[in-house]
Amino acid sequence: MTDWNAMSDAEFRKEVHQFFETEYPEELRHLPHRPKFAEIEHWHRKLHTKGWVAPAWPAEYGGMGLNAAKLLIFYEEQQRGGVNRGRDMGVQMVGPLIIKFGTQKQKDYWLPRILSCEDIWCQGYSEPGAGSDLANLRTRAEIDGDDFVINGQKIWTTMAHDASHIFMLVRTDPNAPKKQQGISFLLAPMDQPGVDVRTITTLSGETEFCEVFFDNARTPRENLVGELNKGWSMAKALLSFERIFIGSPSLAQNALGQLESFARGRGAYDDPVFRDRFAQAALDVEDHAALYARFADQLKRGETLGADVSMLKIWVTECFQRITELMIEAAGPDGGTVGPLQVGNVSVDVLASFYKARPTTIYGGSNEIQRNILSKAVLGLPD
Amino acid sequence: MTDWNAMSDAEFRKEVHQFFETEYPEELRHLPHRPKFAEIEHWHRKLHTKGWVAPAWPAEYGGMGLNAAKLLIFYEEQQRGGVNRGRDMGVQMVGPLIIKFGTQKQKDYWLPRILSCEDIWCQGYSEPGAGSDLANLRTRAEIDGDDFVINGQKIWTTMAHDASHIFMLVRTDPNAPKKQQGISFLLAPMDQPGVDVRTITTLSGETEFCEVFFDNARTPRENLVGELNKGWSMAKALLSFERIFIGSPSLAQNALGQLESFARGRGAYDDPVFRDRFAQAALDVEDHAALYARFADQLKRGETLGADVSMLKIWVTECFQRITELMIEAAGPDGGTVGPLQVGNVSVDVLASFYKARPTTIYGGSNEIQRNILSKAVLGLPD
Amino acid sequence: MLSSDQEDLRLLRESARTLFERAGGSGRARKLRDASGGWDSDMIGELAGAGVFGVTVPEANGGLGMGLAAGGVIAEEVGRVIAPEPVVLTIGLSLGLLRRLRPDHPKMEQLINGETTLAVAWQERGPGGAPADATCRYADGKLTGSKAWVVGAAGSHGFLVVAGGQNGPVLVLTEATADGLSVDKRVQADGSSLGELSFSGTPAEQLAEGSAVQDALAEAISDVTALAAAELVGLSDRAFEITLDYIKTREQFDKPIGSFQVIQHRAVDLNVMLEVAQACVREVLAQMDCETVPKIRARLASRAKARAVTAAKKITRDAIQLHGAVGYTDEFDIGLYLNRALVLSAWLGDDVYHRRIWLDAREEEGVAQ
Amino acid sequence: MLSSDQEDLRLLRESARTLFERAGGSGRARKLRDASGGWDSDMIGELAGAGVFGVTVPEANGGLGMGLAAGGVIAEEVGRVIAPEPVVLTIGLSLGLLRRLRPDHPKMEQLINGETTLAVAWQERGPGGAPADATCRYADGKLTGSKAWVVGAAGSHGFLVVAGGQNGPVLVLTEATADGLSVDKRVQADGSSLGELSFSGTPAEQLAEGSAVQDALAEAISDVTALAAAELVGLSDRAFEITLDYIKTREQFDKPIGSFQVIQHRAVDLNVMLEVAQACVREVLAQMDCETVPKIRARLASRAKARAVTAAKKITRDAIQLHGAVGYTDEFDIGLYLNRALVLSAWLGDDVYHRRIWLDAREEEGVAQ
Repeated sequence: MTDWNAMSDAEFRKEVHQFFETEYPEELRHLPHRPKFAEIEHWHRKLHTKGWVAPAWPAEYGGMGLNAAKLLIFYEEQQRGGVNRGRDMGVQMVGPLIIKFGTQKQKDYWLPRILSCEDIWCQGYSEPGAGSDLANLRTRAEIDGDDFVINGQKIWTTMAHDASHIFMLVRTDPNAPKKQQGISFLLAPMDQPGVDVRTITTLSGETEFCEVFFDNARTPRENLVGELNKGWSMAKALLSFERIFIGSPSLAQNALGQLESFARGRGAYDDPVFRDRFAQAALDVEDHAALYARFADQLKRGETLGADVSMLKIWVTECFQRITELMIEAAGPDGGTVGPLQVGNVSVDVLASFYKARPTTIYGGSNEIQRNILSKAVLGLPD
Repeated sequence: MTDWNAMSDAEFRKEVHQFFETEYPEELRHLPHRPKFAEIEHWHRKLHTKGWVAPAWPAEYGGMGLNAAKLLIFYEEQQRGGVNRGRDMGVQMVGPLIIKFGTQKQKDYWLPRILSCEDIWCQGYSEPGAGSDLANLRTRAEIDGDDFVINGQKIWTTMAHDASHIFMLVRTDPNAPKKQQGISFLLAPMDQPGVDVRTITTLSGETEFCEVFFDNARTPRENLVGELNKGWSMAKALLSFERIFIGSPSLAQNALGQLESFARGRGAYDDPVFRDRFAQAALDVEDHAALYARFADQLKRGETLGADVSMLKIWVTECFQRITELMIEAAGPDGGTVGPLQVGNVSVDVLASFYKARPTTIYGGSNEIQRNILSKAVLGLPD
Repeated sequence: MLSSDQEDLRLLRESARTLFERAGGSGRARKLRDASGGWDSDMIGELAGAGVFGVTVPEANGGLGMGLAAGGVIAEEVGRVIAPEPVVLTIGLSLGLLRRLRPDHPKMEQLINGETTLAVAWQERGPGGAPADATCRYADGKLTGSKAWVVGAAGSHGFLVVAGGQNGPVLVLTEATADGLSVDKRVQADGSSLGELSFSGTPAEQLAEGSAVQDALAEAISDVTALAAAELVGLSDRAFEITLDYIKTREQFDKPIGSFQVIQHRAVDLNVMLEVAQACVREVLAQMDCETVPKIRARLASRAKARAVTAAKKITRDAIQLHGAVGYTDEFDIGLYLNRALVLSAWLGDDVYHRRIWLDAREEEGVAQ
Repeated sequence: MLSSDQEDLRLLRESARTLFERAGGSGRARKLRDASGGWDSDMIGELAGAGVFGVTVPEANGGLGMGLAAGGVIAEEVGRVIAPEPVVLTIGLSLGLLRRLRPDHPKMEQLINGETTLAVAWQERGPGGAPADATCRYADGKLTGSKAWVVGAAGSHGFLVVAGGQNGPVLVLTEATADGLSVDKRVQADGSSLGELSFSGTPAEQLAEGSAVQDALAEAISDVTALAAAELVGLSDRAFEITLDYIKTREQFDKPIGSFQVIQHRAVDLNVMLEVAQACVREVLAQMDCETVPKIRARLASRAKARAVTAAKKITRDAIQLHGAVGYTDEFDIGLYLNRALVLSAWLGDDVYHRRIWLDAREEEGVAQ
């Protein structure tokens, strides 16, 4: 097995780049939507054969065992190449959870199935009354013999209609004194009569999000991960490494590139007023990348990231939105038109970018919540 | 005595305009600072002879008795002509207070002295611990024989160093259950050993604001205006008509005019990026004026203004700030230079305008407080 | 033309609002979008019955003669319920052209009565795109060439086309079913479509020619631009109401989110922006009714559109954020308002564009503060 | 030149901070402003003793040879205490020119040792104002003409003047006391002054001539621009700290104002702006140390200055608002930071200016995302 961490950063980047460059199917590059598994299955097989499905997992569980520095390079190259992350909830969320908190039996059973995509996972966190205030969740799981019986509703469950399993936070002790207590982590099969999935249509007409209804759905007791009623702190622990990725420059960088080609094609790029606004956006992205690099260096030095990493997400998502708003402006009379707009050799779907940018300031902890966190945890401002 | 209200608006405007145009001393037009009384005394005498010192007071007390429509015209012409408002705290604040809540004896004694400027008034509201939270004031007044004895400190007392009297809110019942209760309205002479005035130097080097210290200062009990411990609601009643003036377009309009001359002289006006920002500012001012006109119409129809009038102040002060920031930009390498900058025939003190705009979002109830008020009183948002 | 008085406008607003609400408010817009993306001919009849289309047409020509200020009232109400019918288009552009050039033409009455709708094809792709540079030609009773960005192309019975004729620009009329006419439709964010028209020897009737066409077009564009601004104001007004209701009721952390100061101040800022936009656009419409110089009317219209677009963009985008995740779904109405704002902002020039021409015009006129 | 390593920079930062704090922090700046508006020659000696002025000068020429990244560390610390001494001016511009053109000249050592200070007169009023268009002439050992916007003119012992010579541009040296030199001082917001220099046959020593002068000037301007950005970052950093402390302690409505969500979020936005600016400027300085192409170095410097000005303007202005009325008084230090930010923003081009030249340069180089 290759010890990737022993390679120089440059060598490793080259290797990753080359693989994505030559092996990734062209027709899947920079996919504008989240694919169903069937659409990317052939790519997944390739990745699986290569052993690259789970870059962050330890090698003993079939991962690449990358350290933070290498992991960042891996993701950077993935994003740069427009390589779809695939149906990676299992790899990103369930795997690390099981590796950290699961029993040996759980590891042996679930981890290989995640790598092979025999199971396709979705994440059941949010509920209609539990968005920013996630701890307010009400979906109940009660022990009944060897099973948990689940009742309630999840929402914003990405791609639940194409998943075989759900990992979810459920309330197992409704009488706990604080709402953060009494929450547990459960794995459950989707393919059963008590589970009903309905897609949600978004503004842009996409149907990636779902509602999932549980009506006496069942899952074996052995599908509890970690201790009963301790799910909240486990969920929070999972998020810590994730937080730098949600603040990564890539979405904004890609949008900026699109804006530039589009504006050049449209002539807006020659207009001084547009140029000033473009320069602002471009510098916002470039300077964000400098801050991102500072946090990435922290990770590379083996330090853990503090709450201040949230500032990356605030900045980059709002910047992303401004960039897509500039696209609309540059489109002039076509600014309300659905679908790709052709300019010269490039075709840019202005409206799709605009829509895509909208929820980024809402999901992953809304920017308002992030500001609350920074205000308390970083600036130490009082209640 | 002329019945001004019987005139047509246009006639009245012409009359007022003409008077200010021909009689107001040129050297006092658009004064960049607040004058001491001595500096404008000759103008005050003229105004007094004309009977125009107190446009809003009823004619029986020596005022012009203008209705709302005429009053707005009067002030508009005053501002347009760059006519200094003079030392008008007596006319604007003390007079209306005494007319509304004072005894006959108080009216007979104080009102003529206000008109003649025999007494020059300053306003003692704010304290170091009572700014946005004015009701938190701590200056005490205790009855001692025929006098009140005053101890405490006022701050931001405009031109206190050139005033003979102060009208102030003081705490007369420290044990009242709510802090808005137990506050009274007192008139007091400044020229006594227990009153100490110190000027405050501002960022721009001006010394218009003062601190006033009271150390067993005295004022006769008959200088209590209205009922004991009822000062808070009286003070609020006084503000209602004032609130449209603090949102008047004039400051921003004047600044915009200066910006335009300056930018034309400097060449910035030919730069498309500057032009876009200038157009934004100019439209912000023009569209604010449309909203101002809507509120003015309400007054003219004899309606009272609601809390929504606060939006004028929020908009226009922030707009004023942006305009002065554009001046700094247009000044380029001279943007940090103190004093007037010459361009062609005009001379614009860019930095003075910039400084002048700073506190407008703070005084008269900070814009944050105004937003709190709008949010509750107009939008009905919950606590 | 004199502006109607405040009381007339108030009554007009009331009746228009009642009419739209009875017809189903914004729910009707959603149904129509989901059905076909078109509009409702019964509704067009009802609107015509209420005198809506002829609101700015002089009484002598069969209208109400109430002026643009009244047209703005209608446009605001259209905006509030995001009605898909071509109300602003008809009042401002189709009738705006016809009443100036051919008040005698039978289509006038049909438009006012709601028996027909006509889209106006006046722009072309390529540099400029102004009528003087028209590459779309009219000769011997036939049209050849193409026109772009035709609003209402999908549902109209015919087109008013500005083309290059033998003696300068012409205004001609062609039927939607005419030979040699093809309409390429591009779907817009709100479900409506923009038409790209191609003519190859399409028969058309000449209605007017010469500089009068250009003048009338410029005037009609000023009108429709200011009315589109009013539609955006109405849209923003309702989008804000919806959002305000939402933040008063949606709870997180056991409190309505509208109790958080940050949310409150943001709502205040949207409210202030809305009030400024409303005051601006209403003032502009009233002034346009009293103003006869075309360039000044154009400048006023630009002022209105610049402000209305700025406000509508800000209000609808912030409204999505204030709704949180549900704002991003198609289930909540707020998204319909966002989408309609996108379309109306792009139509006839956005805020950046209109600020520029406003300042240029102001300078040319020597208007200074 | 290679950038110093992180540990060296950390130690440098620590010692510079200690030096400035021991000398009285921002209180010293206030005292000097109230006294005379000048600077403190003892402090200049102390700074020289710590090697500050020679930080970017190669060791072979008597400096520390630590590169611009180290210069930026010093500049940030200067900014934090708003020290009035011409540190950035000397490191970036005076020594930036001399070390490139005349490393052998005795003034090098005097500048490094703090025995002398030299202001640099390179700009002129009128269109362009670039050295190539200089109307200020040097011939037969004498200067004639005028120079504008000379920073540090009030306290310097002499001037490095870029003028037009007989064989292209020249760099000449003249003493502050030279005959035929008059200095018109314009007071700046922070109490410093900008000089307008007039020469009428003023004797001066030629140091260099030809295109080398222009090249060295361009390079020195890149350096000083980036260092001024670092000074603004240091200034913003401290202005933010002061403000954060204030909102934690100032009470209204029986609570610290920093407990209100609106204030909290505003503080967060300033903090984010600050961190972005700091990351940007530090990255730029390190990159400039590794970059040899002058145009790229100029583009990097513009990026730094654009960001630093944007951040400093926002942070110091919002800081005044967050302080409320006291922020507007001269008694609180925050006003000193506002005033210094005004001066540093205007010097060498503000954010709008640098964004423009940044984008032009990016395009010319063909740098795309």
